[in-house]
Amino acid sequence: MDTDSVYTRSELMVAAASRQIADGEVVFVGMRLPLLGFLVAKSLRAPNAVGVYELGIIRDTVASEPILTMGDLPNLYRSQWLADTRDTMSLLQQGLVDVSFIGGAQVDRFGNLNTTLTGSSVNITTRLPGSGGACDLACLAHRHIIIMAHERRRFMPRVDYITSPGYGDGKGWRESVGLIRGGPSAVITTMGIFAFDHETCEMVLTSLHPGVTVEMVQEQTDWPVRISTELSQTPLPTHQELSTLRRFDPNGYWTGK
Amino acid sequence: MDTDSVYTRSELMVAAASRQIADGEVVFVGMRLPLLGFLVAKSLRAPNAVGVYELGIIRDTVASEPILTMGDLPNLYRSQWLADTRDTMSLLQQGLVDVSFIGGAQVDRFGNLNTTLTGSSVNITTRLPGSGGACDLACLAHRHIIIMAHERRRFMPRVDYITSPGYGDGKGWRESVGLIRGGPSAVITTMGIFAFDHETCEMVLTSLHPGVTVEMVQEQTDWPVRISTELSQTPLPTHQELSTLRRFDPNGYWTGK
Amino acid sequence: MTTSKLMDMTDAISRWVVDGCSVAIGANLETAIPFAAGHEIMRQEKRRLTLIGPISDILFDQIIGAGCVQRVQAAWVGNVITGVGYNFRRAVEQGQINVEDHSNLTISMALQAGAMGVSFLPSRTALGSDLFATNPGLKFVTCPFTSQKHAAIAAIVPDVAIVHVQRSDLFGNAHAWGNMGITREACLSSRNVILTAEEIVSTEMITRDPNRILTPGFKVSAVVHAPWGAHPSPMPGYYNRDHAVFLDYQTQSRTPELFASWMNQWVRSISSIHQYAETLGDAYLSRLSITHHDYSEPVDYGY
Amino acid sequence: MTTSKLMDMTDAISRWVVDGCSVAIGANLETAIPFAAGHEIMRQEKRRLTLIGPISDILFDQIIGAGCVQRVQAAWVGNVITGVGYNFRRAVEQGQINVEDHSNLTISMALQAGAMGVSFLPSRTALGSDLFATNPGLKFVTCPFTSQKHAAIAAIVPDVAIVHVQRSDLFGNAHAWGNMGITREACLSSRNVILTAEEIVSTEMITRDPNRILTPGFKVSAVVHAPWGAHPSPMPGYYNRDHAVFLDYQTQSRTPELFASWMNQWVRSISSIHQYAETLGDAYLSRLSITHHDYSEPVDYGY
Repeated sequence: MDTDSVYTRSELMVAAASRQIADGEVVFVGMRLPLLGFLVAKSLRAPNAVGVYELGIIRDTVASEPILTMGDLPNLYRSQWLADTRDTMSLLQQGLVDVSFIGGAQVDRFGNLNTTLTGSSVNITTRLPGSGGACDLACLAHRHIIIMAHERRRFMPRVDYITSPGYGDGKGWRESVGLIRGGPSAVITTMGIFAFDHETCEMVLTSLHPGVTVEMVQEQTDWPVRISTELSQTPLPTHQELSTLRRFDPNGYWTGK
Repeated sequence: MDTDSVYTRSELMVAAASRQIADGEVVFVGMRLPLLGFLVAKSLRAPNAVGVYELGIIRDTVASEPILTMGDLPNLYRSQWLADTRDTMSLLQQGLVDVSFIGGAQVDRFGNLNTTLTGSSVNITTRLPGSGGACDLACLAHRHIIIMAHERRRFMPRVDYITSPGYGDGKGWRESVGLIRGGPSAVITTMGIFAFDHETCEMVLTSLHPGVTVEMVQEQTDWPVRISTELSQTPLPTHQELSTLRRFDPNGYWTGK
Repeated sequence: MTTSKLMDMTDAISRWVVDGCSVAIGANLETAIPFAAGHEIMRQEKRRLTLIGPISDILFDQIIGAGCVQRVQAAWVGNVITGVGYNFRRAVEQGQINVEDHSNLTISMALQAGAMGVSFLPSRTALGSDLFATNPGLKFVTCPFTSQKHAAIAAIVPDVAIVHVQRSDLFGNAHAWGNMGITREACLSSRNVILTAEEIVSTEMITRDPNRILTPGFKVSAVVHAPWGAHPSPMPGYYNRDHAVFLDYQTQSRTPELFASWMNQWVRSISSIHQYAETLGDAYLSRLSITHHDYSEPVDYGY
Repeated sequence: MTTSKLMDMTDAISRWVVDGCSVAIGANLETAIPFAAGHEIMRQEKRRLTLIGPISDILFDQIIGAGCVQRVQAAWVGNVITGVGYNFRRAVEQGQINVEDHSNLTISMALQAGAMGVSFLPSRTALGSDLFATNPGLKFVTCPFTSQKHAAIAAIVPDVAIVHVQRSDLFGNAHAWGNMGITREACLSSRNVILTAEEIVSTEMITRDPNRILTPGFKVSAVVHAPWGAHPSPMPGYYNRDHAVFLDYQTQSRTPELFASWMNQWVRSISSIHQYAETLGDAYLSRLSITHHDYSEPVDYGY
């Protein structure tokens, strides 16, 4: 594969995220990096993917101009449906969304995500923005992909608050709380990519980004990291992926560092 | 009051119905005679009344041309909102509709209405069209007005099937089944007008149409009719009411007989 | 772009309306009733269908009269101008069809529940009524916050919704306007959607006004070009109601024999909506046309 | 016809937003955020408000920073471009405001329940999450048909919804287009609605397209003419997002002192949206204007 010698970590993550989208899938597109990941996927290998945005937008084409966020007018222009948030959420709840992407401030080894608060709900240390649609995406999409900065204070044994449910405390938990489908299928971090063990529902390191070692990952993860027997290296972003991505983020606002 | 010497019974009923609407009220307008009653009221004495139609139409003006039914295009033209049935039903359920009008095949002394079937639900004698929105209007409007042909087989002690709840079996029944407001406030028949006793929730004859006697009403009513101590005669339709009504029903389709 | 979903009515009905399936049709209550699609269902002699609708137009009565129906989940079946639906009445009284009685609000909520992907929705309607006696999809639920009793309405997920729209592209991106009835929830709840359309237009014309789009194109399984496809019901933007047809139908459906004769003339002897319109003739149809036009003000979706 | 509801922003906010009331605002998530109305709330130093919204724009952060807020019922409070909302964070961490955490789906359902006049709605979201710990408006309910566990979301009925629209007549009949967020349910559930509008137009222009009308005019209490009233958020049909304002706000809100300075300059020193637009200047604003126009195809509502 052709690659550019120079790329940023964010660009690598966006490229990796874009590869999680199969052609023809309905994708619930979140803010920031996932927005770019969808645009890259749609442009390069999933031309029939449909993007659903919680603002009440459905698109089967990419935005006509670079956008910083999903509410920028080029993302409304010639869309396939401008509707209510509840229309998009209904598609999600009904099970018509294949995959979604969410980020977080804290994640644990079962893929539970916290974007609400650190400390506890009665003694808050740091208040974060909250769920937005993330809780809904984690509960209701057929699968969701987590995109995170990989730091020890974020990768903790148990999150302080479950904003977006992963596999709770392990196998069978989702069913037991009433969730009827879904769960995280991958975690794309600044250091590597994780999948989830089908038996234990634990995060398993499957891929390391270039220059990253297992020891470095363990150093930044506050539980004993499980390593896949088929650990590989994350493919570099291709030249085509980088040029596409840079077309959508021309000033490197999201991926410039 | 000026009156035309010649008018039909239906015209009298429509005129009577139109007088039940106060200015500024939100009216859920049903099919047939109520449609005309609303148009007459709106034209003559309730210019600020708003009409809500279950098709998903809200109008604060009268239809631009005569219509046979609420779905005819002049009733959509320049309306105040074209929306979903559930939007109109939501206004109703929320308590924003002051008054509605419904008809029926059978009514009993507590104002329960049947438009579904005669016989019983397991042994049907005659199948009728069903509720449409009538059940909703009877449950959820602040008050509703019943318009009926007055015949003994229709005015029975107990209806075979409650399509549209009145006062059930008397005072307190609506609350006991979970209804949070409403109930019939009047019954306009081909013979007279009834109100409901606040204590017993029974139908009380308050007005006789010209040429009708109490005996004639009792003859066509299959329970002992209660008579108001202030029994009056239904005012004749005024010239203005008749000419307005005939403008909306120029061929007398609804009111010609 | 996906591949075209345009097909003729015969193919669309043949493929997506199978014996025993449930069909939401006539969801606009009085306007835009998909008569052409319904008549094709009758021609293809579908059997054991479940019909789902709110106040349903005489199309329900016709499909029932043709013997296609086993079950009705609806708020009202009859003739919106004259009242009684004679085929419906006969079929129920003779025990040929089962009816689950809804109100306009409960049928709307049943489809809305399906559209939202929940198994029920609560409502304050129907309490105290006998709809609970004839509709197993109605029960009670207590609000966990107020302890108030609500009606619980079970979700309905039709196998197919059939909707007549003003204009669609080849992929099921369509503009619909006028009163919407329960059409949006019918489209969103159903497993498949057949759109019949007055006009087939470019995707560009549709996506220049995405707020007017009926439902996401990816929900649509078939697009059929069917000008006059809602006749005799009114089609906003295209034609007025043909009142005479509704008035005449009262007589034409009064007995099974009269209805058979009507069906022979207007369904069996006709092969398509195009032949139907030819049979009526331009002179006849032109009397139904919009003569007092009134156009919306454009809006700008630019950037 | 009813009497005109047109008034200036000062009167509208003074009359309909009273201390201690609950306000749904910014219901479109990222577009058409009623900044002009929010800044007037700050100028009038309203106190003890409850703010209700989905993903909320920096307007929530600003109103919180001005000390107007006691409680937030929302899915997300921050800066949609840069993330953190510093005033929000400080106010929560210092115990000045209470937050009832919602997701976009639960806040939509809470307002939808209010709009529908039921005391709760069921959903399959949030199960297993800790939203139940910080939101007393979330409980559980069992479906009487399937016995499945659902989240029960309590109805929210705001005292007032404030919505910025493209065009309104004098009576609150308004056209809105673009992504709708949770605006429709906010309007229908709220006891009063304040519309701020880019343009005041004739009733005739509005009623020539009744499908585009936001909410029944009789629900609207006040209409305010507020061109540029959603700046710096994008307004479909009128102007693009002013990204620089969102980027700069990250710094301008980082400390209470910096925020006080920002508020002095952009809220306290300004008397109205008209002065605000003058201050920004035509040359500045013209860079945000729509340059690539794209107009909808008209539709016919005639007969």
